[in-house]
Amino acid sequence: MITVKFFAVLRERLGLAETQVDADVSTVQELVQVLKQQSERYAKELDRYQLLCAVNQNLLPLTTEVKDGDEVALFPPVTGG
Amino acid sequence: MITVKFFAVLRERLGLAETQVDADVSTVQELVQVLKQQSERYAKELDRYQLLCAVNQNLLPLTTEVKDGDEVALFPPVTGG
Amino acid sequence: MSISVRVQQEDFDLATEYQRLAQNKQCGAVVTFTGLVRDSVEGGLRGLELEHYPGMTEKALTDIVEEAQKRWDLRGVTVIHRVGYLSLNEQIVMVAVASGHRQAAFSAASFIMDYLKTQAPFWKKEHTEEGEHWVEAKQSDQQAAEQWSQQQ
Amino acid sequence: MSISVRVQQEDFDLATEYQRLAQNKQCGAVVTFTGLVRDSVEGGLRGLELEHYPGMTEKALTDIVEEAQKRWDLRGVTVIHRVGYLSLNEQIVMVAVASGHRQAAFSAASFIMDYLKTQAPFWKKEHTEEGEHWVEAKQSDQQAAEQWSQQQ
Repeated sequence: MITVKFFAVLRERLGLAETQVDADVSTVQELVQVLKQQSERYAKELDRYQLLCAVNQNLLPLTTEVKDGDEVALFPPVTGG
Repeated sequence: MITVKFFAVLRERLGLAETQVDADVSTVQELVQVLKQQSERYAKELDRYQLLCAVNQNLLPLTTEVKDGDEVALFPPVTGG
Repeated sequence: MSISVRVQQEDFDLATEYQRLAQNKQCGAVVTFTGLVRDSVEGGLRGLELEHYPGMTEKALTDIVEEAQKRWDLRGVTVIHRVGYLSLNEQIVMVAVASGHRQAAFSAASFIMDYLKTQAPFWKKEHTEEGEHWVEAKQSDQQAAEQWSQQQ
Repeated sequence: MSISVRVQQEDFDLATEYQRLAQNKQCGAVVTFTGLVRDSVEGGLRGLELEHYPGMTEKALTDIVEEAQKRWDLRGVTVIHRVGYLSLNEQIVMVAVASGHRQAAFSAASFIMDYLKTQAPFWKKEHTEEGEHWVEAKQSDQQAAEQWSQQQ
């Protein structure tokens, strides 16, 4: 099971802050593909923005490996400061 | 008549903050030469440091022209801030 | 070296943070940066909503400060970023860096802000007279951060 | 654009100066630099005597600020330099710059300090436990100022 969190416009448009994914994926990219196949809303919203990701709270490329128990966050480019 | 001011270590070593020079000089460099010929103390102290100058309160090169009534300041490199 | 990283709803006081760093007897130079909520050219901004990723935020800021420490000889760093709803003219973010040398303090403060803008999980939503919209990331911020990695 | 340049014996208050600049509704970014009297590596420093060239000092600082204004889009600049005798840990100098953009504020504050260090008529004399001596100019300060003229 992988915990997936969404932030900012993505969270708002999906109407969802967090979900659990139980699938055999080895990278964040594959995880995103699985989500897109799950629903049209995911398919639409996950393609709309330049997607950044954090794995276990570290900002990392979408090619990063993931495993069971990881926390993955998907979000648009950050705009703080 | 040209007013000449000295600052910092130069003022202290010369024991003099200001003097008047009545000589036919066209640049600060020439003014410094005239001072050096006036006394051994000037000759020694004006050669001891890298000399900066201000003409009428503007930091300018020693080649700057001067004329009667100008205020010339001679001092070592600045160290504020 | 004293590091303080805070993510909070409450406002902060620049003077208090400056005094704390200036007390360090080894730092001859203190640089502070403060960012405020300002109306953009179009006008009509009422305030900002700042969302963040609790847990990751503090970690990301601490990582950025530690990277700055590796690059420059610093005596103290304080980073405070506010979250929640901030009205026009309120303070958003503060970075204060103390060092023995002014250039280290300037560079580190500027570096921390450039990295914060591209690496720390904060998102701004503008509340204007016409409605709400999420702020888009600026290409110029990305470029500013990339310049530091070329210098490494 | 508000410019304030002061050369004074009295101490200054960073918070007051920051607040004055932050009130400007157009400045989203405020950078401050503060320099303090610190003991050098050798130790034994009691204080500094700061000599200046009255009349020229204010003019030189104003010229530096005006040059910064030409180079960056600034909303406000405050420069305060103290003179006379300053004890260990006292504040010497403060530069505060307000702008719409952080990079302009950082660059201008850094530029003003680099030029102040090489162009403004101030001289420091260190009072140590072993006696007094005039501080020598640093080559690194000269180089820092020269980098800006190459960028022009």
